[in-house]
Amino acid sequence: MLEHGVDIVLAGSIAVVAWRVLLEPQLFRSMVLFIAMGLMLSLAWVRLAAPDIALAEAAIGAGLTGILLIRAAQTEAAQEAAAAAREAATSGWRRWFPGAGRIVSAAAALAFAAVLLVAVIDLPGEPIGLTEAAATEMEASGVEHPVTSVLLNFRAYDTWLEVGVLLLAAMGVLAIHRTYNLRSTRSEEHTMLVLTWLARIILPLAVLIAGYLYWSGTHQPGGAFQAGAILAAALVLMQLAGFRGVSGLSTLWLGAGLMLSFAAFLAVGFIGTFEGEFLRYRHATGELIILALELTIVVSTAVTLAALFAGAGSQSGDDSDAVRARTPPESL
Amino acid sequence: MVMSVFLYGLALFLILNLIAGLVRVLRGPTDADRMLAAQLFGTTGVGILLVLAEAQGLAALRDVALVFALLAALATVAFVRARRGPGSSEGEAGG
Amino acid sequence: MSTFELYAALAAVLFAVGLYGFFVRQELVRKVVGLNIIGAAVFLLLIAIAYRNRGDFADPVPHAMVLTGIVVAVSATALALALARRIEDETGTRRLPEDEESS
Amino acid sequence: MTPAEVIAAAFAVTGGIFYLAGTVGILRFPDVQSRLHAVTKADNLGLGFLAVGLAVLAGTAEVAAKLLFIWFLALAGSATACQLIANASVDDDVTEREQADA
Repeated sequence: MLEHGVDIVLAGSIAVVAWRVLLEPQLFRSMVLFIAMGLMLSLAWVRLAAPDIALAEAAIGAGLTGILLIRAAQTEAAQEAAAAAREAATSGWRRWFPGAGRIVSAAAALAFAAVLLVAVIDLPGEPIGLTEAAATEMEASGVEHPVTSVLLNFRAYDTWLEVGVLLLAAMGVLAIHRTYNLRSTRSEEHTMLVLTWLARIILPLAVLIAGYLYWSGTHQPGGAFQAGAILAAALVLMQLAGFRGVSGLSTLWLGAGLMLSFAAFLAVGFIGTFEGEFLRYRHATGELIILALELTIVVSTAVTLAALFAGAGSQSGDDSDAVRARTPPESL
Repeated sequence: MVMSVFLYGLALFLILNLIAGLVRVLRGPTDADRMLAAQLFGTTGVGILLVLAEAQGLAALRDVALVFALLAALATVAFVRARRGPGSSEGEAGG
Repeated sequence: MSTFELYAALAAVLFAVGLYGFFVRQELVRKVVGLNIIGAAVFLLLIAIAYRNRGDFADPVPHAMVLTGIVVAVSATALALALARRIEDETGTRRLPEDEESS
Repeated sequence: MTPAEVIAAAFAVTGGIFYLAGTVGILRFPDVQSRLHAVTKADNLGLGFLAVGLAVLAGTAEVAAKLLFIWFLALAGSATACQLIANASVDDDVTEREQADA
């Protein structure tokens, strides 16, 4: 009974918060609400018996996405009022049909939602998922946790391409910055003692917890991506605390970190072709291969996400200099 | 049985606390207030996860709480570091 | 209303909200947030279906897909924000040129 | 209910009360500096009591150690975050005064 109450309150508040996130006139407020929504979503994953997803949401949704958005919101705070005013003003065809764009957009959005609902209602009565298949095949995968066996064995293809997407995103950010490494990105000049303290505590603990999640991923929720995301968050914290972090890496090491996992999947895949199929390893050495691949995923995810953050968060030079000049020295 | 009802009740109570905290995000008045509310969500979220771990019998949820507790401060750190110097909240005191 | 139906309905609502925001808001950062909400809706639907199809454990295939999706979503978000920042630096606006002309 | 469960429930309820106090604090206190107390004191104590209660309920040393570790992490994070927010809000105040003088 109360169990259901938890679900209803959670679902209702997520919907309301999402609405406010999008319609909030002030960007910063909207971003904090978005972070709150991420937290509520991870509670929803918990209620839907998906601890793996909750872990990923905790590390990525609450950690990295929040940081990215907070940065984006703040650097633009000054232009906020002007932008809001311009958004309200209408011209062109919008002057003749006030609100027409909104009505069309709302209609389209509702139509999509309706189609989605119809599809859900139309689902066959009997569950037709792959739970059974995964359960019977898991023995052969080399690991005892179903999600890991899907991720790194049955559908390793998907995971390989995902790692490829990460690599592409990192290349994109580097291209946008017209650079081969992140050494030109802004590093925090004056250090804050508390922050140094926090970084010194969190870095070793993050390594410990990431190692734990990596290792336990073979038999319980956890795994390489979550571990990598936690390490990435720790690297970002280092950067924020004034250490060099990932932007201290040379082009060679950055590139190696970014490409490691993609290359490892490729290599394992080709070795697999000698046994008949690309990326197929359903035999005794499965666990070893999976652990090795996961280790490369940890490294590549950590480096890539931290690099994406450093790249996306950096400001155009003269602007940040002005900010620094105005910031008073810390009194601790 | 009694314990299960108690735990779900506690989880619901904590979720309502979290929702009440959202009011502070909307009201502000300064960005620091909003960030403070976000910090509150972190602590409350960890509590909810721990209670649900017990209620649903899912030990893995404690790991989720662990990760949340580890990374809860990061958004705040980013906030303090990215501020456009002092006075970033001017013009919205009525929030 | 079962747990599955509740969260599937929430997914539909989130999808509509995200899509509407994506259409209506002109600032690029807002569009990125709208896309993130649409993504969350899709993830929610997949996980709800996995929950419906559970046996001894929830269907691991949607779980793996969503896990992949979350990581892809964050990297896409970072790339999009970097692009938005670059557009702002080059043109001095946080919208797309065509939106800028019409408003 | 077994005696252990009663003790656990008592701790958990105490934790819940502290959480409630924290929420009331953040909603009702007049400015940032006083609202900081709601987060740093009330909520962290709430989490502490909750953790002790749940540790009693779980009854194993492993779980208890993990819960205490989580509490320690939350304390470290929230103490740092609140100090940073406090600094930021002091900066805001200084600017306001400067603007008033000018």
